[in-house]
Amino acid sequence: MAVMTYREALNDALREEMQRDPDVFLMGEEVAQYDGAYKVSKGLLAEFGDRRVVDSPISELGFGGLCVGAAMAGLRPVVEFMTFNFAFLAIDQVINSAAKMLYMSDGQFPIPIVFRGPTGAALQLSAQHSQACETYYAHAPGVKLVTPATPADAKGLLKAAIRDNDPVAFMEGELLYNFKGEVPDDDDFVIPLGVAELKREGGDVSIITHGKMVHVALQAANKLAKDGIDADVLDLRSIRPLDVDAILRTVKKTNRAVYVEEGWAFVGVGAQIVATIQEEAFDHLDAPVVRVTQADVPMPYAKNLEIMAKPSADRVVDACNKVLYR
Amino acid sequence: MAVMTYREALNDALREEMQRDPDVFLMGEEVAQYDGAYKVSKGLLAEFGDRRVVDSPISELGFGGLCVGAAMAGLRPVVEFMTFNFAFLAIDQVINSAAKMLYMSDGQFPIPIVFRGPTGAALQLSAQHSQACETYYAHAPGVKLVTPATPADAKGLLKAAIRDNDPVAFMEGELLYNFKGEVPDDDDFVIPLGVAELKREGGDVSIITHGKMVHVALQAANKLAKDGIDADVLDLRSIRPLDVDAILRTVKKTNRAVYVEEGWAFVGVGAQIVATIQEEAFDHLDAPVVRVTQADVPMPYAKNLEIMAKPSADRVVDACNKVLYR
Amino acid sequence: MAQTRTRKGKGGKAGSPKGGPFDVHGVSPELALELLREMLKYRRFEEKAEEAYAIGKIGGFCHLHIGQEGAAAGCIKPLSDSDYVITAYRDHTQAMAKGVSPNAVMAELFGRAEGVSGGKGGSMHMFDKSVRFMGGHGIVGGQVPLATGIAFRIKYHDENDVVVCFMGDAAVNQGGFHEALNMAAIWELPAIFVVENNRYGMGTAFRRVSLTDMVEKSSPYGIPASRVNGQDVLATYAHFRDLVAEVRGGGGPRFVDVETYRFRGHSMSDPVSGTYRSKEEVERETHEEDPIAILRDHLFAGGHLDQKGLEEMDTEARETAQEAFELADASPMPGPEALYAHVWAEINPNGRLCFDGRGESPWR
Amino acid sequence: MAQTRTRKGKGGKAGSPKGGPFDVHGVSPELALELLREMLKYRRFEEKAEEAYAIGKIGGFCHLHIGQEGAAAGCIKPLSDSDYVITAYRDHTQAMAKGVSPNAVMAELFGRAEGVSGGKGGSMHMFDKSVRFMGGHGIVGGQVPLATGIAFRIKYHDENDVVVCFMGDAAVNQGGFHEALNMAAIWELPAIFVVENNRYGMGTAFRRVSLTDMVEKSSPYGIPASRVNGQDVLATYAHFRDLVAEVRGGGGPRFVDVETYRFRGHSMSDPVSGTYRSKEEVERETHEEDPIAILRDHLFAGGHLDQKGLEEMDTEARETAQEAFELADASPMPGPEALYAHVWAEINPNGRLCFDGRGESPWR
Ligand SMILES: Cc1ncc(C[n+]2csc(CCOP(=O)(O)OP(=O)(O)O)c2C)c(N)n1
Ligand SMILES: Cc1ncc(C[n+]2csc(CCOP(=O)(O)OP(=O)(O)O)c2C)c(N)n1
Ligand SMILES: [Mg+2]
Ligand SMILES: [Mg+2]
Repeated sequence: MAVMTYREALNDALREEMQRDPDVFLMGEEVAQYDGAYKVSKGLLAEFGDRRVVDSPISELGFGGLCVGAAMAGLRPVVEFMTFNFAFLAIDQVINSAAKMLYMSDGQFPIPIVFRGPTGAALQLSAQHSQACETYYAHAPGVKLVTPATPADAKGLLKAAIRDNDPVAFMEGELLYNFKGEVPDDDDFVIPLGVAELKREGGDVSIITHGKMVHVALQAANKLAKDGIDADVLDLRSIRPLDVDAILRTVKKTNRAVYVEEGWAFVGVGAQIVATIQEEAFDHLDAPVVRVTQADVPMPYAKNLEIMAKPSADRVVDACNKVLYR
Repeated sequence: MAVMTYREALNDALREEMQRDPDVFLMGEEVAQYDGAYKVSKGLLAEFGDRRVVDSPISELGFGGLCVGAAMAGLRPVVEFMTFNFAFLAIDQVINSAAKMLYMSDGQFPIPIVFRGPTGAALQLSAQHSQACETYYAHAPGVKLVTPATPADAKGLLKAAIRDNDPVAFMEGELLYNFKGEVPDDDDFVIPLGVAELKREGGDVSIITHGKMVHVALQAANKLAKDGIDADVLDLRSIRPLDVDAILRTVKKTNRAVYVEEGWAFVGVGAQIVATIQEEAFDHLDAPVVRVTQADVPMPYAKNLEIMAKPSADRVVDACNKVLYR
Repeated sequence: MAQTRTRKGKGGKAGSPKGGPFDVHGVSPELALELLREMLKYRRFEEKAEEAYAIGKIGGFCHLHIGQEGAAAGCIKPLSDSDYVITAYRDHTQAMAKGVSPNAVMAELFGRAEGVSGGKGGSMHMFDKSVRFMGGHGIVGGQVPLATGIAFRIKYHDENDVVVCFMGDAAVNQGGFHEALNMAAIWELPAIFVVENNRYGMGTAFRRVSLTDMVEKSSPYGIPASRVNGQDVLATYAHFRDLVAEVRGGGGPRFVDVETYRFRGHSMSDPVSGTYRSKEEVERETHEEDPIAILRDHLFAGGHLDQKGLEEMDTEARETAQEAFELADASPMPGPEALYAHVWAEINPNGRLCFDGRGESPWR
Repeated sequence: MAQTRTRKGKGGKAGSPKGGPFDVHGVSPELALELLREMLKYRRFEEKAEEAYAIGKIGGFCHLHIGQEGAAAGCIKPLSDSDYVITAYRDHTQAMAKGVSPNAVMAELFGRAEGVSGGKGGSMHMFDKSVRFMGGHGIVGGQVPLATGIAFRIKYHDENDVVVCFMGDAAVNQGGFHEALNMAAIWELPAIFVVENNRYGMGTAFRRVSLTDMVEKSSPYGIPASRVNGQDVLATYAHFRDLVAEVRGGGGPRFVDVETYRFRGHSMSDPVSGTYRSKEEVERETHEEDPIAILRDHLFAGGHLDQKGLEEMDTEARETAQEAFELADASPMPGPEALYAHVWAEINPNGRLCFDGRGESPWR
């Protein structure tokens, strides 16, 4: 096991997959000469050259669509969106081309592409740069959605996403890039999509979450532990495919669940998880599932307001107490 | 009361609001000289001239954004998207500009704009022309979402949407345009946003829905009636604002609910309604809420497959039986 | 078909200067006959589709190519099998020109299992990987970035192919067109961007949504532009033969304004003439600018074809269309298992992919 | 500031031909002094913001305008109060040039209640309706359709105003730019589209993402383009004075390439030089092409200013910046009620608008 940052883990995954398969290439703004806006692609231009590490103009719709076309023709593109906030410009090509192509063509054109980049808020980037975008990529069949929370997951899941033959939206976190953790040394360390991970084992309440919020959930669990409450913390790791079994397992054990989500509640990923739980574990619930999310407002700039807007460990603790009727 | 089509009702609403307020204008593809791709704007060019009824190039991002800018500067644009399927190209301006402008500017720039057009499937238009787009417009705070099912609602809600000072996504149905119904003659017939309508009163089960599916729900209710089951049919009419009270009223009465939605289930509007119900009426539910939705596939072209893919009255009946444990 | 006159004042290589059109364009009479045969095949096919639509065998939107056959035949003929073609929703004849059988196209229109897209795409979404026909795309302009990506692949693997990307005149007002052309230019990709300029995007005349000529549209990208009379299939063929050679040789992308005219309404629900173009205009164009009649007259004049030969050819075209109709009609509907097939390219053994609660999907 | 040399070979009206810059550009020495005063104000303000950022008073992304002051001063000075300005995220000095007080801009940077956007917008989202400063937009190119809509409103009401829309050189590769310019052209809207061409979009040199010159970018729309040396504020001012008069007179839109250079990194986290531009290049430009130094030298040479006058002016500018810093620092944080304020323009008495389950919103 090596200890490395989430950024390094992503970089490793990209490098290894590019070494492994000459059809894998990386395109995006500033990925090559600048080594990546967030340095995720550091050193890749030097290693693979500008044929395979390609700086694009600021044309999200264009290069998003270009890479879908390249995938139709057999390449395996990795598209870096500087953040998913800018990918609203490209979403037509993600939904109308990438997600639907295989089906419309009766199986002739798989689209093995990864769209990756940070989602959600960093620090004080304000409304247009801080949106969590999961909902927009989870809804349509044909696109997978992966949200790694740790360096090991970043590496193992990115490798799986690149090898996958379907379009994958791969959502990282700007605030996670410097996060350190252990990563297996294995060059072939792949984490299959659709396997949730129980990050913490407890029996009193299930905190279910994905992405950056895993860390908030773990903080909350630690606080709860001091108070004698032992929480399961389940990291979904991918939203499609969704590890429904793992969700049901923890809920059936604790009979109480809280969903923690970085973005907005209304038609958020959490709404779907709540729906799934009540559809499939209705009789096991001792309390309604409570969601902890961003305040239902565009992200404000001011430091104090931003802190108020974001989900916090304290809010998760409160939610757990609520479902425990404490 | 006059009997008119949904199309005529929309046309009336546009005409009356344009007569009432000289700052209201209509822009979109084919809205003027062609009288509208679906003839919703018939006669408006003749009456108001090309200053106020404006044919745009096929530039959804551009004219969507142009109209947001016009709203910043005090006009009240009505944008026609030929269908919301094409509005993926414009969604950046809807989410990043329209929805966030008021907040980012600390209240200085309200965006009184209506984005309207059909959502969902018509007949055999295949994957890229048949998507129900509600999820994409419901998630972000700052945008209202309205889905009229009848001519009266089409008129009263469109008038309300145009008078509203927030951005409103107003989703119609191609298959509804010829649908006839009674519409009050009142020139000032406005239906406030956020008021659901109980379209049918019954006590055994609640069928909750919006848009085109209201008619499927009513069909299902008729079938159930023959079988001795008396269903409430609640048409939400708007998704944001959401008439939570009306939802809770019917659920607390029947203790069983089915949500019917034209689009996909995963992170669909129904997921949010389920979440809301279980959060606020947990103890009143005698069965999990069941959702009836499109098959989780892009819409196929073939007639038989399309029929299979769409939600149907029979599926709604089955769902009702399921929540009634019959 | 009506008598023809050569389109005037349109630049390009149109017209019949001395030496005759075959010499001028370096097209052999045999090839010219072949082009005529193909255009007739497309015409009769589309007419048959029109008929089938009228009696409810075809549903949804259906955009005919009648009047524009010169573009399909002339632009695609110079390509080799391994070259790629991609287009918008008005795609039936381009598909056939690239090698898809009329039977498979008609079956697709009928929504049948033997359709080229298994009945799941329909009129707007013909796909055939085996002949490198890359669709069939319904979002105006959406195919332009895709084409650029296909060209990217060709260059990535240092292959010798080219991609021809068709679009309508209205597509140049889509931002994605501009973004894609710019990338094709800076990376010198082997793509030919072809506007089938029929002067109208649905009911909107091009001159109402553009102050400049079509050939100006690629200038900010430094992509050489040209114009050709698409109703003159010999000129069109020759123009593309030369362009394809340039692009295949590494000359970078090209942009071509192929001037043409749509003889039918935008789709089956749009009247042929009315609010946006006059009956007279349509009649004049149909009368004077029919690509089939123009070529026929050339061939008659050069003594390469006579009335009898034409009639034989036409009969053959009609038979092909009729056979396509009959086979399509006899083809089975897609089976119910097709509903959930090919939503995903792979089964992930872990986790659930399908969420409609129906329990019928293979992707549980 | 360093010694200056006039930028060469850049076309436009730059340079100091005989007659002196004031005569050539028809700019009075008084106005020139005023332009210098403003540019100095912007420079000292941005330096103060840099300082404040370094000590953590400002958060998020912060894009300084240092080096580009000529564009803010020269392009905006010719406007009247009722004209509109809109720009991207590099917006501090344009806001001040349009009339926003430095105090309100600095307070916004600090995220305070007295900020021009109440502390909710931050560096990238300055808005001031009262002076028709329309923001402050963070999506590259996003402001271009918005500007076109503002121009649409002006024409709709037959008003006499114009809108000036700033953007960076990278924004012209966004599809929305092209769509918007086309509409501005066909509808003859009173908009001036201004590229602050500092040669780089973040780390990407313009020449790497465009084969053609900036002035080619409006040609497919038939919008007249021009170029001016933005480091020569007198030339820039004169150029915009003339353009504004043309556009106000109903002349339709214009496109202008304002050549400039960014003396700092793209944002506070980007080094001034490094991977994409050399230290030498930055030093040369900073040394030779400082708009403040260039104008100072003109004024010195014409005898309209001496060292003492300059120092007084500079002291004033520094004091303004310092005052802005102090007031911002003393300004309160937004109150907790601000979190839910202005999400919606109206309370709908029926139905719920807010769904975070926190029970704190006025929009229940
Ligand atoms: C993005 C988008 N907007 C609108 C439409 C609806 N639509 C379909 S075809 C068409 C006109 C296109 O005209 P043109 O590009 O000239 O092609 P033609 O039909 O003449 O071949 C329109 C507006 C669409 N399919 N996609
Ligand atoms: C659509 C979009 N893509 C990417 C970004 C990230 N980004 C912010 S500024 C910038 C460079 C823009 O350069 P330019 O337009 O030249 O303006 P300058 O910063 O030089 O003033 C990029 C890529 C963004 N904000 N929006
Ligand atoms: Mg056309
Ligand atoms: Mg720049």
